[in-house]
Amino acid sequence: MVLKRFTKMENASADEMVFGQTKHPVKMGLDQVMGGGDVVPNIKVAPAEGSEESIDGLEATSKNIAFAACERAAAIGLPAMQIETEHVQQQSISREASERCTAVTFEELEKLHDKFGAKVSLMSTVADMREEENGLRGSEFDIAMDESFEACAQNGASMLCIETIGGKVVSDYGISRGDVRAILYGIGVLGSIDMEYMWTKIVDIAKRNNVVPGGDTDCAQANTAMFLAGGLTSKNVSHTIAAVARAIAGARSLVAIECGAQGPTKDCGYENPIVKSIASVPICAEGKNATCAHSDLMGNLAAAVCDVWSNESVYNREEMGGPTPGVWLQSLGCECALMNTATQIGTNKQLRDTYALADKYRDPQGVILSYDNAYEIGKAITAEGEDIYLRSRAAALKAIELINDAVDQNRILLTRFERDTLDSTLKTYEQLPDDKDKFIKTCIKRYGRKVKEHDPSQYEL
Amino acid sequence: MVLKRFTKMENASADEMVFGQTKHPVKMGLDQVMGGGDVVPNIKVAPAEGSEESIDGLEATSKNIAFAACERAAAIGLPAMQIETEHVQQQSISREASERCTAVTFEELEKLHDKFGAKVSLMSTVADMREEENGLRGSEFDIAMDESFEACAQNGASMLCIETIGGKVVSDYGISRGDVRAILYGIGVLGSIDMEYMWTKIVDIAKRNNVVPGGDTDCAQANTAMFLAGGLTSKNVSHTIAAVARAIAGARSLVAIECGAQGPTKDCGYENPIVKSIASVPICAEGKNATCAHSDLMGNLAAAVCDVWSNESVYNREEMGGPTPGVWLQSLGCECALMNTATQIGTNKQLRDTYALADKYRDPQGVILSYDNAYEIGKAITAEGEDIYLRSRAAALKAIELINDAVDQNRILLTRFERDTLDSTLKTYEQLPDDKDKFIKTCIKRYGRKVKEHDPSQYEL
Amino acid sequence: MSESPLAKYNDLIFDNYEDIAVRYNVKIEGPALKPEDDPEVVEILPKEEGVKRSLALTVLYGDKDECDAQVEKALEAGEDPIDLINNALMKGMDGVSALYTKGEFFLPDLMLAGDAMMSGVAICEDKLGHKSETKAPVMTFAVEGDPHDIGKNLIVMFLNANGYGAIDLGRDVPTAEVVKQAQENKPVLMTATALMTTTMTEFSKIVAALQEAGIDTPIGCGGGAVRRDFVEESPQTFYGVEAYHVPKLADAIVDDGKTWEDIRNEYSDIVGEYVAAYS
Amino acid sequence: MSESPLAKYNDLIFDNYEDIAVRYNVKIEGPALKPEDDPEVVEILPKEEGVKRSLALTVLYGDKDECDAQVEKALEAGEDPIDLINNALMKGMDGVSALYTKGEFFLPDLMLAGDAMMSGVAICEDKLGHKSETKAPVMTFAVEGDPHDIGKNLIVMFLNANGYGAIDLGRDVPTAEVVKQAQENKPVLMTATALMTTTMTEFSKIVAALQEAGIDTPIGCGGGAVRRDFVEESPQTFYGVEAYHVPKLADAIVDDGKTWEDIRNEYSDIVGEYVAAYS
Ligand SMILES: [Zn+2]
Ligand SMILES: [Zn+2]
Ligand SMILES: [Zn+2]
Repeated sequence: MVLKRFTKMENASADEMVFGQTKHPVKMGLDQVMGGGDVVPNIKVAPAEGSEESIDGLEATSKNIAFAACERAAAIGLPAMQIETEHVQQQSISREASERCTAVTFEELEKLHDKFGAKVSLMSTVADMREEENGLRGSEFDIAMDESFEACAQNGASMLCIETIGGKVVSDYGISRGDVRAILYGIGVLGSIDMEYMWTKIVDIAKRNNVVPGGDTDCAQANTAMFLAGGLTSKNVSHTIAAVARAIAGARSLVAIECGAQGPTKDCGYENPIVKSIASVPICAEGKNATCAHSDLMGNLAAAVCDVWSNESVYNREEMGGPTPGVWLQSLGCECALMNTATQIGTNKQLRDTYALADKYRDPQGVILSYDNAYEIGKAITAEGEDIYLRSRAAALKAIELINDAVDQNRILLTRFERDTLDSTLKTYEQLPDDKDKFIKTCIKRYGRKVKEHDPSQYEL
Repeated sequence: MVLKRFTKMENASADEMVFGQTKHPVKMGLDQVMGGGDVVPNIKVAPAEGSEESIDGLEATSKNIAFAACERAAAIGLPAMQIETEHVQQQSISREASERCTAVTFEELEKLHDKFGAKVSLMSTVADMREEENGLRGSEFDIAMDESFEACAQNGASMLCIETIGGKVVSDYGISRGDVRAILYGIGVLGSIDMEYMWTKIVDIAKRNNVVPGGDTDCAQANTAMFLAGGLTSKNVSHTIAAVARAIAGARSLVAIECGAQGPTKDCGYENPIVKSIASVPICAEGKNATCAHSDLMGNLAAAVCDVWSNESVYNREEMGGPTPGVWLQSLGCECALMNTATQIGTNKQLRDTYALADKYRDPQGVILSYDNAYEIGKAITAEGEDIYLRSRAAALKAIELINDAVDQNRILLTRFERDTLDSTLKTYEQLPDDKDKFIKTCIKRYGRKVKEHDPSQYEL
Repeated sequence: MSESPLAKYNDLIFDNYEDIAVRYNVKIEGPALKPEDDPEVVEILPKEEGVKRSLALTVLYGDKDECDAQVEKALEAGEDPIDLINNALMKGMDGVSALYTKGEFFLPDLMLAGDAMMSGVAICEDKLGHKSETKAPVMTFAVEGDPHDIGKNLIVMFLNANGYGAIDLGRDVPTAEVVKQAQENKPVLMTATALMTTTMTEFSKIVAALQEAGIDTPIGCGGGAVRRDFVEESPQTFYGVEAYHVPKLADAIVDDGKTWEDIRNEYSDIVGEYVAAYS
Repeated sequence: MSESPLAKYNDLIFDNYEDIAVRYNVKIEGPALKPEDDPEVVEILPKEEGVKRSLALTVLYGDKDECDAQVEKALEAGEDPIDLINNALMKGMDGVSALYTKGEFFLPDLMLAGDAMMSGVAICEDKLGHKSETKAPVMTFAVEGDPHDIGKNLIVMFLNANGYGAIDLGRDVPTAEVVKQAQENKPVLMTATALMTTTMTEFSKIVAALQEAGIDTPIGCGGGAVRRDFVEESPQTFYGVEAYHVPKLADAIVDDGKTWEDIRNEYSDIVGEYVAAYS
């Protein structure tokens, strides 16, 4: 399959980017449109511990979660909502589990729609169970995932998503050692190649079943960097390297769209603003209302140009304020109401800018993900759009430039560790060859040895 | 003691009200100013189950909560934070428990301040353990509370607060039966009288110990109405009556300020915008980031003119994203960052208005608590400022008028139940005497019989 | 009234307020019906015009004064007090319960109807010279240290409305008192309510004290900060989700011999609705 | 580059950005020191100039190639491999651990130093003809169904750096394999990691299988979605909070004979810091 790579920006300027709006809105579910003006809350709750023991258990926990979420949506007057079912392995491995969990969740959404007229949809995310050492292509897991996608699509899923793991074994190695060549190879090259394989299949399944092919996230790689980078006081991964990894992830996650995915992309893809700057598809995002699942330094900034707003994940249990699906849906729904009100009364661009500036200089990651800078990274990517390696490197170099600009203008100070790692990253990337094949060849030699799970043949390399 | 009642507005117009800003900022704790420009997050976590068994247990849970909150504050770069210790009975009943829990919490805050320079303070809220049938004044519990306030003030509390329960036995009766006379008497008259008794004492203790007398909330009464009113789909208390009860609570909770309290008032006082409109003192509020504790219909609106932003309460346990003190502090801190950014870049009034409009017409309670309407209720209160009964009734009548205006202008539709109860409330209130003593006399006769716990002598009636 | 700072947005917001918030309560409201014309209530109330139908209607409308007056008059006219309780007062209350359950009636309707019914029953009992029969005694209390009792008061009202004899111990009730009253009253079910994390720990202490006294009555525990998982750490308990579930749970014990373990396993079935905490 | 829509706010925001966010990491950063000049490291490294100090420095700087070369050269020159391991390579690693603990070194420093040290040790062991002594074997794995192993890899590195023999079973490890390896290797401690709610349930299955096989080795359980309360529902376990705690927990077992119950009770004391989840 020959992809139509993005070589120009769908947005004419950064200012065209704002939450809730895209040039390519997507219809799905029951009366729902994503990226067509309003931001929609996306609630996601982990199956209860023990529920994975049987399909009955998985179905019951799915119903329980959906019921509690729908009940709250009606109680507080949410015009629209989306439930995301993010499969655990036990759901994706079994066609029956995929079918029944999807069906029972959609049934609750349908009731909410039929009784109250709420706009609803179901995002089904199949677990990427593949392991590189046991085969990314054609392995048992790979085939089971295809089946699971089919099962979801035929039982109520409005859209299909995944968090592909291609390149993770190499990028993990690079992230923990600050080896930025491994990061570029793992995310920009291997990740992009694997996405093309997976997304060609997913788009095909979605089309055949008349549901929306959604999107991906670089959860397995750039989020590993972000989570290990942690808070300001953490001493693990450099936050400047995490920022660079994220910029590369922008070039990578775009591949889903190039394969025909329409969005919304997945919430935990913090690179989504870059993808949206290029493709103007709806994106899902998470931030200050996903603290149940993780801590990041971009709680507001992540909302600036989102179209769907998510809590990432939470235990299914009781709070004083009720079951967690309702508790977190309400926080999300409120934030969406704020954004949608802003859109109606024309304060949306001010709100967008306030979101962005609240975090833009809290951390280097915020610098490059602020929508104005994400747009610049998007331009760097499209300028080299045909070459997955060159565009990934261009994204990285642009990110470094943007961080250095912010430092030069005295808007952010870096720690010595951040400063040193950024400088050495720049030096490394500047010295890389301009030829993809040459780069790949060196990397195979280097990481084939250092990373025992890495198998280039899984990427047809 | 003769109080200086408010008979005019400290704010010249509704537009002067905005989050973070007051005419009477309050300094407290270590380098902290409330209502002086920035909004500060206020985190509050319930002592773990079982910790109440011993003072050691209470001290350990206090330290645990404070530690986790301070660690997160540093990790995400919060410039300022407040911890609130809302006592359980076992803390307030024991001078030693009050001392040790306060001291250990403040110690953690002090460390955060000393190591990082964060601005910090500690709000200590003593539990109102009194029961009307066993004596509101001079009873054992009443005396223990005085001791607890002293102990807090002398061991690190930056400010003292309470949620007084005067009048609750009567208002509970009224709320569950839709008896609006009982609501007016319980909140407006009994609540105000009891507050004067308690707050005269608290202000005295605070002054002697050089800490800030904070404020109160009508948690015991108006929140009972709000919680029973519940969501849109609940079928218990009328939401229009809950709105009227809230307006009356504005006249009641003002009494703390009249006694010398300086704010911030307590988070769960949804009547705080009315108090702020009149007195321009800092207020604490809770909404979309307090879904852990309860569900309300004003998640954004509550933020519009707040100065301190709270999560109300949460179990102390682990989420995937870490311990709950950190998880919820982070959500709060993000919202404060959004507001403070808006203040800096001049988008604060737009943000305030967006907050307000997101909920103003979701429910009748939102209609009257939107800061513009809260201001109108404030004016109605100050016009009758000298008389606790007349000003409470004036607040109620203004609230009814405001809801009816919104209905007339087609901005909100009421259910039949809301419509009928609002009409009958108006009729009842219009027919009441204009004389406080006459009203009280009738009420004593009526509710002395119907509410067996009610003891007028506890209010010197 | 001065112009609101929000007025400038008026033209922008009202056409599409449903994109921000939908008042579903208004949206789904059916046509207005007189309560006695509701098809379910028609089946419940005495059909024949006369004193019993009239009395049932005073309960349906929560009119205690009128109810009292009609009961007095009927008794003077020689009506049987037991007949009045069972076939007039209770029928009115059954109608109220039906309307509450389907969302047509609200809490105040229920409370006022309960007040009227209980008052009417008391007058009849005066005449009888003894208490009327109830289905069974059920004991209710808010635990020690907890001054909140509105939830408990709702339970009492639902119990009385459904023919149970509610023995209300009040609020802030010491464990020893619970044991003593349980020994005296032999309830088929107790409900313990708490609002705070640190008062819900009373549940396990109460269970321990009851077990020592050899009392194994099921205890429904619920309230503000109470969680199912915490409640279920103690035997003999189950987690009560809504006040109006209590009579159905009592029925399950009295009519079907269900144990506390059965209730834990079959909660949703017993109360006849899907309950997230128990599914 | 086109002008950012945010540029118009530039004059307004930068003077007081500290009211919005404070970069505490920058704010509290001390003066830069060469790692070998850190007072604590000075005490650890061989003081005398020569092959051992030089080798320790290659580890401190994470320079594996240089480390390999120097080890080869030193062995050729007749240095004792055991002496090189204990008094050069491990000393360098001790310096790295000290700097990491005090926040001067970061994860990559640690990983690269670990790579260098382990490579140097391997060359020495080649010379020796057998494995060098470790403090004790510790087994590590990510549970069945869980493909995430970065946390487990950190643990392996901390263990090796602290003189333990890490037996790394990898990720997605079936329970039967855990039992088999435990029987063969007789570890003093195992660590099981999981990232998801539905894989952390493996912990109890592993415990059951180990108990059936009569193996009572303590198991530290941790990772993404793992909670202490859930872990502690199974005996033989404790909840591991940070990867760098593992060597200290192993020390507590090996040196002080602590049991899994002791570790639950004394976690904060053992790791030498206040840990919210365990206090
Ligand atoms: Zn993810
Ligand atoms: Zn995810
Ligand atoms: Zn409160």
